[in-house]
Amino acid sequence: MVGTPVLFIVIPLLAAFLIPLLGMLWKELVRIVPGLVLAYMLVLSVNLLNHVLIYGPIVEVIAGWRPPLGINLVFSAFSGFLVTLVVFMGLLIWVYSYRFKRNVDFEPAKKYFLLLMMLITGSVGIILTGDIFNMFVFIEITGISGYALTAFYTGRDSAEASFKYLMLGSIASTFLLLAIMIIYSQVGTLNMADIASKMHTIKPVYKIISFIFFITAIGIEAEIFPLNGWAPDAYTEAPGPVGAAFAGIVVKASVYAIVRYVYTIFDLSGAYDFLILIGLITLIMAETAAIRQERLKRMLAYSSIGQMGLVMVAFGMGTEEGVFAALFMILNHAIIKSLLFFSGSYLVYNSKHKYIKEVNGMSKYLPITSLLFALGAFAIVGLPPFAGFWSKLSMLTAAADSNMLFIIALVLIVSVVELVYYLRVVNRIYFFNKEEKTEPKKPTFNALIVMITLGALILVIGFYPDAITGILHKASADLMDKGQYIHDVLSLNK
Amino acid sequence: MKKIIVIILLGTLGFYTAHTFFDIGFGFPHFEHGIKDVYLQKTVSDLKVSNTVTSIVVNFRGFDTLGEVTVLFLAVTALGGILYKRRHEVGERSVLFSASSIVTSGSKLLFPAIILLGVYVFIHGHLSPGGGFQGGTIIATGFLLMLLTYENYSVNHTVLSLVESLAGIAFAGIGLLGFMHGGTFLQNFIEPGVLNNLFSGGVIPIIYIMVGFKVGAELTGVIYTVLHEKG
Amino acid sequence: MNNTYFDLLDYMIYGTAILIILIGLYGALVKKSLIKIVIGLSVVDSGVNLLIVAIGYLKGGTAPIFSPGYLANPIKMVDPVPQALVLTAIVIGFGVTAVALALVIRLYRHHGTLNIDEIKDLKW
Amino acid sequence: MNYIILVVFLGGALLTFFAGKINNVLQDILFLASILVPASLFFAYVHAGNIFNLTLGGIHLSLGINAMSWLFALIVLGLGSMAAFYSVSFMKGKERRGYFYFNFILTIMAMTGILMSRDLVSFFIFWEIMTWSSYLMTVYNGKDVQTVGIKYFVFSAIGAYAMLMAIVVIHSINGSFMIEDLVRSFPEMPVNMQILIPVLLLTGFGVKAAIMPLHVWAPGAYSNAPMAYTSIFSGALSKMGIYGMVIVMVSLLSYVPEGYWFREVIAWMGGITAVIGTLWAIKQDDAKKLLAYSSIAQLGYIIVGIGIGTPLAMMAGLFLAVVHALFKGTLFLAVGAIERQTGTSNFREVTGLIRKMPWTFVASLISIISLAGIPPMGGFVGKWMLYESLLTSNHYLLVIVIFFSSTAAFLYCYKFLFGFFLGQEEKEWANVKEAPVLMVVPMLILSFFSFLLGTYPGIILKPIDAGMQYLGYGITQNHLWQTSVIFNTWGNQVVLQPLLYSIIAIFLFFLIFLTIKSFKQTRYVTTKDISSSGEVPKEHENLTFSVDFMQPFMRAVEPVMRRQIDKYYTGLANGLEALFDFMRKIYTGNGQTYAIYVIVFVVILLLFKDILF
Repeated sequence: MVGTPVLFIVIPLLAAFLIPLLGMLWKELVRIVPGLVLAYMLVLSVNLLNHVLIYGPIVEVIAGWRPPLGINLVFSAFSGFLVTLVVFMGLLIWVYSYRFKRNVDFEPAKKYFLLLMMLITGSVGIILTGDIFNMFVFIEITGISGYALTAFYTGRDSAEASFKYLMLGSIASTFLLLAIMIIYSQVGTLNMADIASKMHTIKPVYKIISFIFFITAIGIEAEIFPLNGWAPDAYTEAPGPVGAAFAGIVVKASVYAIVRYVYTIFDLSGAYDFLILIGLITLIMAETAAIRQERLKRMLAYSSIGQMGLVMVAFGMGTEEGVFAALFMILNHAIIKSLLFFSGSYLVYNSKHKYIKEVNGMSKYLPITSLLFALGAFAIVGLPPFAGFWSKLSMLTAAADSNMLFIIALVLIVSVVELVYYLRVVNRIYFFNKEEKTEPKKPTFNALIVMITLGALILVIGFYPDAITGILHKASADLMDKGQYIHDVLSLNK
Repeated sequence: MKKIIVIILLGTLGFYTAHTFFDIGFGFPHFEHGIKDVYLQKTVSDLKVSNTVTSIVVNFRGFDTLGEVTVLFLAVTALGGILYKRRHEVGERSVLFSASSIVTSGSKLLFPAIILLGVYVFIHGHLSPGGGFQGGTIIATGFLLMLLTYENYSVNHTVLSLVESLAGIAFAGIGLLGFMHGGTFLQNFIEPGVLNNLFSGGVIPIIYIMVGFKVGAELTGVIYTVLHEKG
Repeated sequence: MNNTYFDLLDYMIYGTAILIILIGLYGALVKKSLIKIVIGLSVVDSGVNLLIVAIGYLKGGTAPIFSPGYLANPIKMVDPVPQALVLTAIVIGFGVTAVALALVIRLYRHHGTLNIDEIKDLKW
Repeated sequence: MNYIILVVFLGGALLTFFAGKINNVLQDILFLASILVPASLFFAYVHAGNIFNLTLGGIHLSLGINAMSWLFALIVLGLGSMAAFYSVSFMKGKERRGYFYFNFILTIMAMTGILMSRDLVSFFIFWEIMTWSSYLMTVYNGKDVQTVGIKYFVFSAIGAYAMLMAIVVIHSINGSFMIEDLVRSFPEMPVNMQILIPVLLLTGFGVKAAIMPLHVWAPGAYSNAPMAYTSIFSGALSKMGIYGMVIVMVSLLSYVPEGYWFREVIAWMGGITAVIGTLWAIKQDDAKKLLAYSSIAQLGYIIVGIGIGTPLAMMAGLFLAVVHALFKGTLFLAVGAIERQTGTSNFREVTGLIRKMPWTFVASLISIISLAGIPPMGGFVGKWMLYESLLTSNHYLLVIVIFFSSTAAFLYCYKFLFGFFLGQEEKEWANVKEAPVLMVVPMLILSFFSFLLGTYPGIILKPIDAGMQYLGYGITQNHLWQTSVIFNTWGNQVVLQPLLYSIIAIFLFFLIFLTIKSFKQTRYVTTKDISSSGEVPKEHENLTFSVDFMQPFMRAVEPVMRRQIDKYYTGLANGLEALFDFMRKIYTGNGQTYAIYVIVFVVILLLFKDILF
């Protein structure tokens, strides 16, 4: 062991407080330090994950009080996998935006990197924490960073997107607090494991109402259907890497929160079916909205929402195969959708409105970016031999094992819709003539490195899924074993 | 139309919420083995902090507070980022009419008292109601008063961010020191002393003082940033 | 449940808190002005905070402070946990409100209006 | 050995792609090598015995061949090699060579992979690789990508997803992805699964085989792809659908009582496909489109044979599959050659190429004869067997349908030959040269095999026989071909041979003697020469006989043609898009509305909480 989970939170916080001071010493430090912090977090998470996969979960106590009293962090195979993924994506996003922001003034650059780092830290906190109120705090950290990053460009529409996000986020925190208080008033504790072990004593009506408030609150962040009005706007108006961060990081953390509530804390059997229901509705509404989009990033945003719906469906199966498939999809979605956001934002770099038609004929000017976008598009619709295929296969296999033929058919039909709109864009890139007004912008070296890394990952996972499935199996087994989680947290003698 | 729909929706929501909370009941303990009893007991026996709320905020759930301080910090940063203008675009404060001499001299008198009150509140956070957040807010109101009274009163931005950063670093640093001494983050590693003494509670008052500084500096920063915004 | 007598005041606090939440939500959902929406949202926050504190209340309870010369009986003390949580919630609410107001300023700067119905460039 | 072949293919594809940056000749050589080396490795080293197992992502994958897939591999690799030689010359001086070569090799690899797959997952993987690589070839020209290309991919995806659904359903029942496990357990499955699984699988295969309601992608895709590729697209790739159908029809459906209905329905769909394909082919003025529709029709015959499923019918279907690969491959290559030399493939424009491109003509002629089912070419043998099997199994109505379609096919056969090669020479095409050797030789080789199979069908009937025995046919008989009247014990035609050769003689006489004579007697006139008839032709009246000469026939069948399935699909797609457009209006852009949605969501959940949780 080289560290403990609490360092995931403390080191970035220290760095965040330090950055304004460091910026006074040497301006370049405000860019470099977040990267170093993220790199450190990645090393830490990989090490811890290795440790956890062999020796079992790490439960970290804070302030020396054993779990029902103090706050604790749980780094298990499941949360550890997600943390590693989130931090890895965060590092890539940092590398991608390292030069991206060079043309911006010092002050905004400082704030951008600080907020980006805190966005990632907040997500990591959501995943690691073992306390429902602490999770609320981290959700708010993520939220505020998200609002600010969405409004980062001083253009006309970014503030609008950010305001919508903030409005919904604010309502979300209201419901989250209500839910937390209903739970607290019944069991007198805020620790997840403790609540889970006492859940059977709560009257069902309180359970259900607090669950409804929870799902509403976190559903806003996790972009489930009627609650996701902010998402397309925010994805569209945020800077490219931030869109990737929303798709690859924030949503993942929120889905983790939903899953933790459904699988571990609440023992509502209807919650699983409910996940399937809202997942399907989200999938259908988002994918059908995506096909008619005129703006590239907006299309990607809807596609991302749809993918998360699919993840929700997989989680809703409630079987270990389902969880495995969902985690696999989360992984693939993080990689592929980030690649699409990265390459997509270069394809329409100099455009004001980011219309899809502005990607016409870009393959001649940006061959590598175009190729990577096409690779991402092929991968996300699940064509073999790319990464997306394996997750789709495992998802469908899990669904078939749960006898959900109708859902399989629905998911596959929606996949055809998805295929159509991605192919249309790829065709435009390769086979149309360039619009007169558009000016291609060559990707910077950093951006290219990041995109190629992601593309390589797609191929690696596509050709050799075993590289990742071992971890995923352990992670899904870890999530399914609710008793073990409670035992690990509550029987801590530290 | 929209209003009616919203009223119906909110009515339903309110009905269910009210029903739930009325059902939960008011004014009596709802549960038997809650953490609050342990808190009330340990704050006296282990932490020697007479204000249980403080011991919860700073020690039992100190991690929340760290996050909370971060939220404030982020809000200030976000504010700066959202309202950012290039230097030459930043305008002077617009003042409709200047304050009368009664106000100016009055606030000059009041200002040290307000600051002192704030400091008192956060220094005694572990003994009496109050604490870092409350004290910090009081300090910020002092600055607000000065900023409102004097058109060209300015706060040194560097000092503000220095205070913010150092206080934050101190908070996290104390937490890390606890990690090194006691094995867990934010561990109370200093001998707690005697209950109801000013110097009691180990690191708790120290952390709360840091929080007080940080909150004061950040709220002042927020006020300062927004005041310098022309519509 | 304590059903031996019906004490209206018992329910007043919950009722008021929920009413404040609803009023705030109404403001946020119906009012056209961005400022009013932000005010609505912070009213909601206040309502929630009141509700949280009310949950921890104990009839005839004292503040959870062990001051000298003061009957410090832990059993008669109100629940300190919701109070601690409220502290956090207030601060977070403040942060969000500050950001929201900043965004309103930005929106006004670009659109020249505070009417939310006129600020919908991003749709569909 | 099995996987090495695939690795060689894949590595070759990548090397070829990147070699284009260095040297074009190197790229050509690498391209040929990466087709030919694995192909020869396949025939030299791959036997039914060696099986390669692999566990990937927790799924057991297995590669190996059997007698049936060997037969189809013969088609794929044989035709693929010929088309590869042709492509080298065809692609000279064209852009996107690396792209073409890459996808070409990848398609061949995918098809080989499909044939090697012993489990459904690797089958599906290779199937999808085949789909997207062929899609990339369909849009190679950059023409109609948003219509034709998308249509092809959407139909392929619908098929593939139907197949995927079947695969996961099978896995949920069997717990295994192996095809043999499926075959073994299929008779014991519940009845609804016995219906669902074949329907889904047949949908998947039916798309690639362009069976009737799923055929609408084919004309566009076949004619849009480069001709060098279309020859394997139509000749080999569509046979993958046939291969799958054979497995489903024989290995699964012949063991369950519902199989009877499946067979009848599939056979009739094949018959209708044949008729519709033929009628549409007649109407075309573009050779590519004509051949595309003709491919649909020919695949219809094959499907009829497989659908009927008696030993003879199955043999007829498989034989036709081989022969179709030969002649349709040749014809597409020929059109490619003509298009390359003249720049167009429209009958209205190109005429009288017989003396300019004689070898292309010879290859086309043999293939057309084979296509039309005239002795002594391979097509005849196949059709004869098909008729015979239909008659012996009492499908008289189907015989009429097939017969109608075959007869009508003469019209477009004639049109093809006459349109390009015969007729008046025009000045515009005076300088047209014969295609390069590398293009002509593959055509001639392929057409030679068409001819050879007419006389010695036993060459290919033996592998077919082996394949069918592998599937479970003819365990009591040594040689299935003995069930047909036209063969002797060696598998060669006997009964009709005297008749055949006299027909050949007459035919050759007409072909060579009369054609040459007619040339000598022709008075060369321009198309606008008034002496051609009593009236002065108007500008738009083309005097080439290949155009619109079957007007009366078309008028007769017009009611059938008017109901294009394509229109319904387009209408459905447009309707759906309009619906989606309407649905996304739910995102009004007003933040307050979104907030109201949140409250609505909560309230709905609260109201229905007893049902939901």
